[in-house]
Amino acid sequence: MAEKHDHVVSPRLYVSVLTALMLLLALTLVAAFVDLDKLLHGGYWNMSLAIVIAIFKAILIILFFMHVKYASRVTWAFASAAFVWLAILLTLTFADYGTRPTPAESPVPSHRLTP
Amino acid sequence: MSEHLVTETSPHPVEHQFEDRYQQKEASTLGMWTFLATEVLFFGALFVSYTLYRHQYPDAFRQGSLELKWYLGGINTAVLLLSSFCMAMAVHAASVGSNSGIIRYLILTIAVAAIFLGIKATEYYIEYREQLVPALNFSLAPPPEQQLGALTASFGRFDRWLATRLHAEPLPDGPRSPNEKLFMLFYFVMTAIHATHMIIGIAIMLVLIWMARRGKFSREYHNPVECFGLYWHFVDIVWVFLFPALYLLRNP
Amino acid sequence: MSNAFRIFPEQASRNAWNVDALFLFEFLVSCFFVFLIAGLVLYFSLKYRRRSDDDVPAYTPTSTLLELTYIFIPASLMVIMFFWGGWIYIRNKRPPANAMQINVVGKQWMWKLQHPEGPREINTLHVPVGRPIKLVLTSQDVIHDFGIPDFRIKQDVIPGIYVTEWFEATRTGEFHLFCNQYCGDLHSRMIGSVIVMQPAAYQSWLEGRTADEPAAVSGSRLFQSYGCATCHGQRAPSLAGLYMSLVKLNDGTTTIADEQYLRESIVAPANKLVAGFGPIMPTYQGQLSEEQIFDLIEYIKSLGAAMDNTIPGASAAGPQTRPSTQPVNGYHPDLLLNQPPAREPPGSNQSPLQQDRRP
Amino acid sequence: MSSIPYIPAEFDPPARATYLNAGHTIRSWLLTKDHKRIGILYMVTITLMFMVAAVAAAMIRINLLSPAGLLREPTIYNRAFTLHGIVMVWWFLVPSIPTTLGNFLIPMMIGARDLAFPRLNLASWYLFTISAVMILAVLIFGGVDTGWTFYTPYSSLFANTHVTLTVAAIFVNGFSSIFTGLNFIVTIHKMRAPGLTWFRLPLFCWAMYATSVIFVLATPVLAITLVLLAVERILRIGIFDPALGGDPILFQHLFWFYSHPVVYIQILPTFGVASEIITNMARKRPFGYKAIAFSSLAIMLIGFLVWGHHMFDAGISPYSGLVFSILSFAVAIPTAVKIFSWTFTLYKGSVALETPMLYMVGFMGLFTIGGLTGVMLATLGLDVHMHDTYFVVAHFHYVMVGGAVMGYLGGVHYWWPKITGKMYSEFWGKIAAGIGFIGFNLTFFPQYIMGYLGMPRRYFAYPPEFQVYHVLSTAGASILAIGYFMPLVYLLYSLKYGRDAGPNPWRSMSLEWQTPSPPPTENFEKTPVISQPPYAYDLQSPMGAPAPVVST
Ligand code: HEA
Ligand code: HEA
Ligand code: HEC
Ligand code: CUA
Ligand SMILES: [Cu+2]
Repeated sequence: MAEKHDHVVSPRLYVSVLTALMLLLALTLVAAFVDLDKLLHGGYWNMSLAIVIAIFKAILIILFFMHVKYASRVTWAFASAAFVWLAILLTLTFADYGTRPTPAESPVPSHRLTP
Repeated sequence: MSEHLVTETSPHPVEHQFEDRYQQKEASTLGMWTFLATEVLFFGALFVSYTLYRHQYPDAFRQGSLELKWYLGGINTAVLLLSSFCMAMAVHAASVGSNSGIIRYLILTIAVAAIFLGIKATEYYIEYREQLVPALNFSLAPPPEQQLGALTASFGRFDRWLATRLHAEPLPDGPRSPNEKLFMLFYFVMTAIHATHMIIGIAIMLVLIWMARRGKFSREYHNPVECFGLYWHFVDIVWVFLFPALYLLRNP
Repeated sequence: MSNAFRIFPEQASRNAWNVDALFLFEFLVSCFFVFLIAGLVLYFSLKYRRRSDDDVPAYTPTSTLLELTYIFIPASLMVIMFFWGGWIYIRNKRPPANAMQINVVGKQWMWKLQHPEGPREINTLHVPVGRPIKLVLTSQDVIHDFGIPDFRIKQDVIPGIYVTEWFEATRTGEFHLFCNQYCGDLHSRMIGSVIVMQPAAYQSWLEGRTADEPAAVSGSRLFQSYGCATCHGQRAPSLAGLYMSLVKLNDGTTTIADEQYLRESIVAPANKLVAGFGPIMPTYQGQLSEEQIFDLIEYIKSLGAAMDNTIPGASAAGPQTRPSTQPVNGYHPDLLLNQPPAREPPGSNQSPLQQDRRP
Repeated sequence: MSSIPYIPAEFDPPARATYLNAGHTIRSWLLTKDHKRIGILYMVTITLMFMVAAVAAAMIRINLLSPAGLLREPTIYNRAFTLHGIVMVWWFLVPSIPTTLGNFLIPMMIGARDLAFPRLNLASWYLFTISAVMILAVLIFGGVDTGWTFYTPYSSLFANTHVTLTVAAIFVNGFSSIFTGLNFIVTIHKMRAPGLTWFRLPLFCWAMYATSVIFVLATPVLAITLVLLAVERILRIGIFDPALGGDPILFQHLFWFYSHPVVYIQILPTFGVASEIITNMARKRPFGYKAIAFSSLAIMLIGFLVWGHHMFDAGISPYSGLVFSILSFAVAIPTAVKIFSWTFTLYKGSVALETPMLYMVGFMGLFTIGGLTGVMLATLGLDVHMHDTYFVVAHFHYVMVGGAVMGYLGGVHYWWPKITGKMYSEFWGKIAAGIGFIGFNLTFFPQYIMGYLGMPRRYFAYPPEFQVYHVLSTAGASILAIGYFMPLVYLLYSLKYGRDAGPNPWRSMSLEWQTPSPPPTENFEKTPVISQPPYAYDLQSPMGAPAPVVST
């Protein structure tokens, strides 16, 4: 089970990761000042893009700075488990808020509710 | 009982419950990851609440976001990414067994982290002057410019200048919306908890530096540096999400 | 409500029978499994009891078939329970259209109930038998819970939100009304009774309560005294025909002007601005009690309610769609044009109750 | 002849070094890093905390003898049940099995010398003790009256009791839990003896593993929720306060995201104990080892998806109500697998009805009742009627007291000889188990009836027609109190006067018994090497060797 060697990552890789992170940061800033929602005629484009970039940054940090790329399966499992659980919390909470009959749709007479 | 860390003379200090240093190392790494998993949910619950309210009060949250100095947040993101890099280098130094490298890079990390905290403190100060701190002085009417003090006022002017240069939406005049308070509350709670993590991190780094100076670490034994590195990178990741969530809500 | 010893509650509403039937079903299922497991455990431990300290039983292989059996049988029973229970639950969430509405405000530690015809009661609720009653509930302070065990209904009452609950009593008498959510020192004193009467008796009870003016009338007085009238009709949208109409909002969405929306418009007007208007309406948060807000809402309702035909989008949408995301095509033309609307004669000559009951 | 391990007591060398005689000073206990001693420290602490909460239970029961309430004021009653719930949950039942038996047994069951992080383990106990002192301070300053659920906005803006300090205590307590869970996870992953594959792990370790995952992943959410609550309370601004745009139901979501999984923290360890005791007392391999092992994980996982069943009446969307309901039903399936597996483990076994086994028989029956009523509560239409009535109170006491506490007591009896080296009196043990069983049912069964009749929870006074049931319940509690008091006496008595138990009085196959009782500080003289599946009572071992599981 125990891998009997230590993995050493070269500093060159760290420099390139840092560069990539900085570029992504720049991209985040640029994206924030372009109204994508207007450009693409839809909601949430800006927000989604910002989140996606943040996820990319996080993945870079996790894989290289935190050495998960070279780590055992157990580490992979633990690193992802936390996010899976966060997704549970998020999904089921919003499953409630997202399907609430509008602030109070409840007072609407029921003949309006049943098609 | 040979419970304690074996003294410096011993090249491979292994605590008595472990069979060998690999087991020890894997255990501490896994322990750190488990701890980070709890941290993910710790911050995660905050993000969930934040997202909910942001969804409920999009306008107020956007206005609140416009009150923040996004460029300071941006600089801070860069600073923090840099500190993460320094930390990675410190771990690298540890893995090649260089105590002096550990010390050098940890000091660098601390310095960069201090810059981050300094900028953060400046931001807090500006927000205080702008009467944005809930429970302390949040007011629906932004204070007039002459009451702001030189620093805050010049940041305000810079803001407007930048907004025109970038053709970005400036902070609207007129009263703040009541739910902006909720935004500011989240902003302060989240950034303060994040900053607390950094301060704890700096304290631990000081201990690590002290240990490195006593030559505790070697190519074979440097778990503490490595595990701390994980923690520090995690704190960085949190900020990577905080920054766009709090500072960049520019579009409806 | 009788103080006699019972082991099973009275069935005093339509819903009670539904709930009890399901309860009985699950009770029998539970009995079966409890006796099965207890029986097997006792039987095995006596039959195979250890006779000598050196006994070593032989290995018995695991039977996958048996395992599947005790997965499959409970699972299928629970599927039945799920659909049955879900049906009752959803049914409980949907008051019939012809229900009589009563507004309820919970506060530490009393219930204030308001009949549309006027009578206001504290901790006692008079209702006619055989008629669906819809309660619109809110709380002035903390979370309470309005529960009537003999009707098998219960609903948390949440500050800042209107929730509903409905029942149809099938039997006259007096029944317990409990606050079921812990709400502070006198939580256990936040109790009362529901008095179910024959319709005729109810009518005469109503008539004996002339001292209370109808909510809409109090509301109209508040409308004057709080200065609503100074804006509404001139600088602000007219409120006639607003109730249950689709309102177009500043941010481009639409919403149904239900009770919740009206309440929000009064206590937090800035949250949802009517299209074409600025945030000039002051908030009345903290200045009006929840009952006064109910009065104002009853008044606004008495100014006429929009009916189905004005909301083409809504009826087709089905229950799951949030109206605010629906295409905008049914809102009040008056509001869109931002002009004083051509009023239909205000409902002052009609009783608000009749308004409410319009098919 | 006999294939099962058996070492007569007299073979035990008398002047052996054990973890107990490794030091007699107070310091040697308070600074110990030995998982066994820390387990004992915990046992003492949680027993004291149980007594605090039990006195509160006695106050509750005495008050409810009369419809008007016998305590002077409702405020006293409200503080009593709040304290009872809070202390029972966070200072007794959540830590009960994990920190005592778990601490003691996990390293021994996996053939390790200690947990992975002994210092962290000690730190957990200190955090726990500090938090216990904090909650006792709350009690001394005048208590707290929010109910153990802290629903906002009552707890944040209305209650004028010591909510903030309580919340701080739970926060500290939470970190103690997190560290314990972390320690167990790492230990089970990394410290297993050679040959001890995952499927040779004792089922207790599987259960503790699942429990630890909950500790680690659920507790932080509670921690941050309580921080937000404290912020709201101290600063008087609303994260959950509707008057300021906040949402009180969000609090409930976050709270139950932790607090539903926490009920499985309470019951999973008992499931683990049951798997050990039942296999040993029947001298059989479990009926479906893998099914039991994986059902622990399944319960843990599904347990995270069902929290909304506490909120069916709270104003959540009916559609998410449906989702939470079906998920709650789903959790009953792995539980059913466990119950039936234990039942069929007894089939053609050699069943000894010793005290631990009596507790397990009681546990299986009572937990099944509690679980099935839980399923009733998970049924949407029924919960609307039964929510926040004594039906719920009865449900959770059946699973927590009839299930988890019985499991804890059974486990303590079963491993008592290992922990102390002494045998308690079987005679008194059986009597106490019987009294406890009778008292328990008399206390809580009437609560089901009055719950369905509509008797609300957390009522200081109540309409007189419920009095009969309350009187029965109080009578039952008095009997139950005896059932709890007796073990305290005869177990302590056995410390001094009990006969030596010998290393393996139950003639178990599992690893922790293959070393002297009480064990030496290092647990095993040599790191054992495992070459057999667990619970292989039926496997013939050469000459009935003392430790067939271990080959070196
Ligand atoms: C140890 C603690 C524990 C455990 C294990 C459980 C187990 C379960 N609980 Fe319980 N519960 C609590 C502790 C616990 N609960 C507490 C403390 C509260 C109150 C909180 C408060 O408000 O203060 C509560 C409240 C509670 C509620 C909310 C009630 C309300 O407030 O309105 C609900 C609703 O769904 C519920 C459901 C369940 C279910 C479905 C299970 C299931 O896991 C049970 C599964 C087990 C079985 C089903 C038995 C074995 C199976 C068989 C024999 C097979 C046959 C089965 C069928 C055919 C169904 N519980
Ligand atoms: C681990 C969990 C645990 C345990 C072990 C217990 C154990 C007991 N509980 Fe507890 N209980 C809870 C967890 C637990 N409870 C929780 C979470 C709540 C919800 C709180 C809330 O609503 O916020 C609750 C609430 C609760 C209520 C409901 C209060 C209300 O809603 O108004 C009642 C009422 O009977 C009760 C009774 C008991 C009894 C009789 C015992 C018995 O098992 C205890 C046995 C001990 C004794 C009886 C005391 C010791 C004996 C003496 C001091 C001698 C004298 C005794 C008498 C004369 C009676 N509990
Ligand atoms: C200062 C002027 C002013 C006063 C006083 C005022 N309002 Fe308004 N009100 C407005 C304006 C402007 C709007 C439209 C913008 C908005 O939605 O806030 C409005 C909107 C509303 C709406 C939503 C109307 C719609 O068409 O959706 C309701 C309901 C309402 N007001 C009720 C009241 C009540 C009740 C009072 C008194 C207690 C009151 N208002 C007092 C200016 C006022
Ligand atoms: Cu109101 Cu309890
Ligand atoms: Cu639950």
